[in-house]
Amino acid sequence: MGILEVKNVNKRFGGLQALGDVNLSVAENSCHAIIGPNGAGKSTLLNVLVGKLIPDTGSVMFDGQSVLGRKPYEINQMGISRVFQTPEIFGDLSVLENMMIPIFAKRDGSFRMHAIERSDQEKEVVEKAESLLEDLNMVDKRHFHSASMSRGDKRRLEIGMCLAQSPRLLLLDEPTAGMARADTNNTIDLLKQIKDERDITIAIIEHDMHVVFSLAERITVLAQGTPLVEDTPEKIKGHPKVREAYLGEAA
Amino acid sequence: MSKSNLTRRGLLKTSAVAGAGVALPTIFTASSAAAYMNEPTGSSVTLGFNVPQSGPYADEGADELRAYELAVEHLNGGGDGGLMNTFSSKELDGNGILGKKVEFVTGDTQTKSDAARASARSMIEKDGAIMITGGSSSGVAVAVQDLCQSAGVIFMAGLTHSNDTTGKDKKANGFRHFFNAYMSGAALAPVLQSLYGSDRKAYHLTADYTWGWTQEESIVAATEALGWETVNTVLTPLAATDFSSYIAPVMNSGADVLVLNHYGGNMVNSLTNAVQFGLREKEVNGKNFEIVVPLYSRLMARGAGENVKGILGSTNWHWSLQDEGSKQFVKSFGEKYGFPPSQAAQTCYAQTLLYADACQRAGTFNPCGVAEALEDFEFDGLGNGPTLYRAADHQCFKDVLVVRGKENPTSEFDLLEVVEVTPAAQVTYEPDHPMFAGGNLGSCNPGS
Amino acid sequence: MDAIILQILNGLDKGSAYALIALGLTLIFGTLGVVNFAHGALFMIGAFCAVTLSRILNLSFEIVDESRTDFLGNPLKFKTTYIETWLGPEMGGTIIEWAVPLAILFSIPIMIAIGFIMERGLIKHFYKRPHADQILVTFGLAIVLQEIIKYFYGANPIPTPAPSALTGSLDFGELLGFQANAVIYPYWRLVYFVFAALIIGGVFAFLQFTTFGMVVRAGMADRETVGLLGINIDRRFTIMFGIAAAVAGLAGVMYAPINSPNYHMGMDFLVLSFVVVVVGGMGSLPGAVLAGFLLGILESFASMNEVKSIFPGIDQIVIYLVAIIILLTRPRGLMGRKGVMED
Amino acid sequence: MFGLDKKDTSLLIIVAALTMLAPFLLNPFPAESAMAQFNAGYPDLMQRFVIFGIFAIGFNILFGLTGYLSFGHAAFLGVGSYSAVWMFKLLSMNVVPAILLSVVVAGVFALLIGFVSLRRSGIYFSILTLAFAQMSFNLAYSVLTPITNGETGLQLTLNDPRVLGVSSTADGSIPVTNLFGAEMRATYELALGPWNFQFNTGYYLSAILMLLSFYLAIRIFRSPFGMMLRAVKSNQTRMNYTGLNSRPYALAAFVISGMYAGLAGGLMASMDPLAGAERMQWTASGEVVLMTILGGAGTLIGPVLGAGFIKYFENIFSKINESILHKWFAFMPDGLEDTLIALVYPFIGKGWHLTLGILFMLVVIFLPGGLVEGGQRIGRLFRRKKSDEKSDKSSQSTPAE
Repeated sequence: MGILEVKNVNKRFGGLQALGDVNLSVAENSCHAIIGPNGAGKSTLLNVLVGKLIPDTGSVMFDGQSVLGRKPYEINQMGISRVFQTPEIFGDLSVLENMMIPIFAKRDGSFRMHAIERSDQEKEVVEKAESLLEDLNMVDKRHFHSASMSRGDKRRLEIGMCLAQSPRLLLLDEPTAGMARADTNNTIDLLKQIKDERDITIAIIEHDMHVVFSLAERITVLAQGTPLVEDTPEKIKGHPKVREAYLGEAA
Repeated sequence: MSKSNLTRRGLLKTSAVAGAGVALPTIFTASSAAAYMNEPTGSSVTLGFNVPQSGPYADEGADELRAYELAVEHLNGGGDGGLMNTFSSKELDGNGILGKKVEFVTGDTQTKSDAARASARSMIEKDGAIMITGGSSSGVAVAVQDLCQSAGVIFMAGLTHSNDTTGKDKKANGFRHFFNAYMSGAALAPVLQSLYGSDRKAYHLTADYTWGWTQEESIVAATEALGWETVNTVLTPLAATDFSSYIAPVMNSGADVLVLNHYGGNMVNSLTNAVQFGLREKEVNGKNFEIVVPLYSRLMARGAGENVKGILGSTNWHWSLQDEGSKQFVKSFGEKYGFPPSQAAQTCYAQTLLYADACQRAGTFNPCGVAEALEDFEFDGLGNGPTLYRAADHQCFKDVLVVRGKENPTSEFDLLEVVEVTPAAQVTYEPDHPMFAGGNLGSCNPGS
Repeated sequence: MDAIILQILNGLDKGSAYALIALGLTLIFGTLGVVNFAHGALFMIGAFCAVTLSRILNLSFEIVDESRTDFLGNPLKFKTTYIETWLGPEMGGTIIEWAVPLAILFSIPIMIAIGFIMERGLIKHFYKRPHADQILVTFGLAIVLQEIIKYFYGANPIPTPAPSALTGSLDFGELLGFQANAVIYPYWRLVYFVFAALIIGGVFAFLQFTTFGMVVRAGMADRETVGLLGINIDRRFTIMFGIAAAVAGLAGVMYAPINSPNYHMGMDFLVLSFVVVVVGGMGSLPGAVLAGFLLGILESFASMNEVKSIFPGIDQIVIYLVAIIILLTRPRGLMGRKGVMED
Repeated sequence: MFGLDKKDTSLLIIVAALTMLAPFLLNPFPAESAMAQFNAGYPDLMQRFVIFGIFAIGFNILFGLTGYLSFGHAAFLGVGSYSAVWMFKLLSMNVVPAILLSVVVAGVFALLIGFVSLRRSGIYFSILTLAFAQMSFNLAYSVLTPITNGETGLQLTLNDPRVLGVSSTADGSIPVTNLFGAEMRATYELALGPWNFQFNTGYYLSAILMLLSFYLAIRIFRSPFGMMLRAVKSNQTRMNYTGLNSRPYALAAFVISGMYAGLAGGLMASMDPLAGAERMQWTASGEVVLMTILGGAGTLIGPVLGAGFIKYFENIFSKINESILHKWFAFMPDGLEDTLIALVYPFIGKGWHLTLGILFMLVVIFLPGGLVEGGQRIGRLFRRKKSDEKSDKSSQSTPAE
């Protein structure tokens, strides 16, 4: 029984079958990649997992609880954090503040009127944020206006913000899309480090095979909304169906 | 700088010290030694002219301001003396008021009660104004009158036509020279009867706020007393600009008279729309369809242009009147500004003179003394014939003019012709008339 | 039945004005992404183009008539217009009378020029600024424009009649078989409706069938891509702004005989036209037109006595009520594209 | 001090000093001098400065922090005023219950409107709030006249059934608003040579409440809650995916700013017991938007500056008339005097709107951050002259001031 169980999920958009009978099980503390050509339904699946879309049929269970019909913030409070294709950070805020917000969210829940306390005197939160920034090698940038940073730094910060919540499942949506090679490698290193150092499950949707094969322990190949095959990276690499459907196309 | 002090500018210059304020205004407080609010201690006295300078009534406000400046000039002995020559009371001598030179400050009411009160307060608190006058709507008049009552200065209302100003909202410190909706109805009714007969069906369009309602009530009462039937009364939003959807159903209602209880921009638009719909060319119930605008002003008539031709209404005063006072005022005003004065100008000029005269007669600027001098004061020579300032409600009772849009105007100011001068007796009512009931003058407040 | 037909006619007419103003507003928003609070002022300036032309045509010299006197007892000065002296009273008189329709031609170059100057001189610098800044600067501009008009023309409305051939009204009722006078409608309002329909049709045809229009439509959909194609989209957008200004101005010119123009008529229409744009869907041209007519008709129905007796004061609030309901149930407006300002 | 850091403490102290000394600072010119026209130190205007300051501070908590641009905030001010006047009419002339009720009623009203309007954001939110406020205004002006007294505005009469107090005083006038006996309108005057200063009870009550509101606003700005509000403005997607529900945060900000507006409305009614419907018109809502942006949205002191700026123009420039101009320029040769007056005249008196419109445009064009940015630029210029060598650390983010 995996921490995330997707069973018989179907989703249609008008005449288009976006997801057909998707079954997926992500084991706890593993790194599971979902790959597939464009239009295979990767993004739709991700949106179902985070509560943005509700499937027509099927169930999605996280740690034994259904996520269907819950709002994104509720699903996050259950322990799922998401990293976006283009980094979503609080651009108007400083790096340190960006880091503090998820810590507050973890501590205080989805809403709390702590309007009189001073945020810079929340010692515990500030310390935790700073130590995380230290881990990310960003502590010297803590007063930077976060929107003015490079894309790589933004991605780093976003992953850091997700980690600040100590999530049980980290969802990554093409985390290296549009990045320069050096930034991509930095991101891979960061993710590897996270995987090694923490008890965390990672589900990654990715286009870039280099990223997938450097991180994933298991891979699900999606084609036309249906899982084609699920296996270890080594097996996937040589799988004829996959070559035909995906790698062949890429080559 | 010019050496002659007789030029217009020279006069303005000397009257301009007003802006500097007077010594030690004693404001809203009992702590001062002054006998009453803003007691003038120097050689001058400051009046506050609170008129709309922005917003839709700005032109009317500008005309009021012209009249005030003319009045101040005359009070200080400048110009030709204006109506001081014809005024029945001869107390004023061109030497200011009680020997003090008259100065003035101006403010912008924006035709909003809030803004009007703010500017009145600033004139009282900052500039030490002893009297506030002006305004171009009843809402503003009632609001400012209430302020003056609590501040302890006299309010001489400008253009305000609602019954409430001297009815349910009357105040001991407030005085109105202008006529009101009841008088409009009483003056119009006999003329309507003689011109349009007693068997008419009227349809009212009424601006949906207090003034509109009192006007509608007054006109309905007066016309129903003639035997007219009121087919329908419809309220229109103040913000409406296009009245087509209110006017279109009129033809279908069986009515043969349309009464427009609108003022200002509302009136200009509703009348223009009504004429556009060809109402005036129609025949209903075998009679010519007629439109009535109970309260007319020249500025509105100008705005409606051709459309006012032949339309009946009432007004407080008109420059074509041939009595001595009117002729004198038109001459003084016309020579200074180059065009004839409006009714708003006349009422504001008269109010200033009446106030000055009352101070002179009372021998004090104390609001209580001034009020006493104004109460039940009978006078003549200001253009409206013999007039009474009634003590019971501080309303002037005088002749009311019934006017009609002129068919062949000779100039842009020559838009109305007087059909009938309804004598004061016919428009007089008891102070406790139901339309005016519910108010209480209270007692005069000198502020200290 | 006749009452309903009458209110539909009224609604179409009000709707024409709303639609024309909203059309330009949404065009500017769609192409330039600018919230233009000065758009009502453009409508007002259009109306004052009609006033100005009528004043120009009425330029006159004075003749002193000794036999009559003016209000001060001086000899009456008579005014005769130059046009009537040059072209004869008949021809001249007709031209003066047709001032409003003639002002259409007069206003187009003026409005386009004002549009160009506004866009190049001011709006251009605000493309990248937040909507709040755009609102503030265009609101300031609207105040300045209306105060300038007030300075020269006064605050009082100025009557600007339609040609006498087009005054009076048509008895629709008789045409449709109702009793006489049941459904009467002024000719000029019919003219206004037809005029509005032509302008709306013209704008749509222009955007649909010309290459220029295609580029602009593409630009509305995705500005960056079109820019990448090497097309000078900025210049085209300037022209678009000029066209939007001209549409608002023409709406104003033709509106002058319906209600005497005054300096704040633009503000009166501003809030309403924003509501129309939002109800129709930000940046959607057909939406603006549809919403304009829809709100016009609803407003007319709400002013019927039968309706007001059930909901007192409904005519005061109907437009806002409809806007609230539509925004809550259909956030992108009636015809807005998904994703445009929907966040 | 006061739980604030050094910078905020000094800002608070400066603002406190300015408001307490306002009767002196706003009356810099001797009462008889020609420049006395520019004196603003009389009770009505001073009260307006601080009351609209409160209104703008509150509006800034919503707009400056969350970015939600409400075009209907005047409705809350109006509702606050109506509640306060009703309190005067029915209960007591003491301002405390009136102000409390106006804050509560405005808060409830804001909760209702905010709950519905916050279902949308961006320009749609603005139009929703505008629609609600215009509906309130239109109804208050007409159908709701029994409650609002329509066009004239709700005012006190001699027949009010005041439960704790008298309907009319012994000398037959309406009792005045007071704070446990201290009359709001009481003014003490101080004449120092040619100068004349006015100290008004109502002003000091409003000023103290303004300082409290300002202090509370600083605390909110610096709190985790304030950080969340800025997060709402910055990126709602990230916020939702960080486990935070942005809706109640925005709603809380909306209600708080609605209560600030209610406080301002209640104070206005306490200073001058009349509540006019125009207070709720969209132009009044637009005015507070302009105040905030003009002063500097998202900054602490900006909205107060913007409020003062606009109210000063409205009350001082509109009162300058032609004869005052003649007096000013009297020392010049005639021709020059006339020319100058002809040049200046369109911008003062009845032309004050024109001046205001031009200033809006100038500020937005040249000072995108509002008056606060203007102040910062001047300050920077000053500092740069002082210490040229010191490196500029402008790449670091400066927290909102």
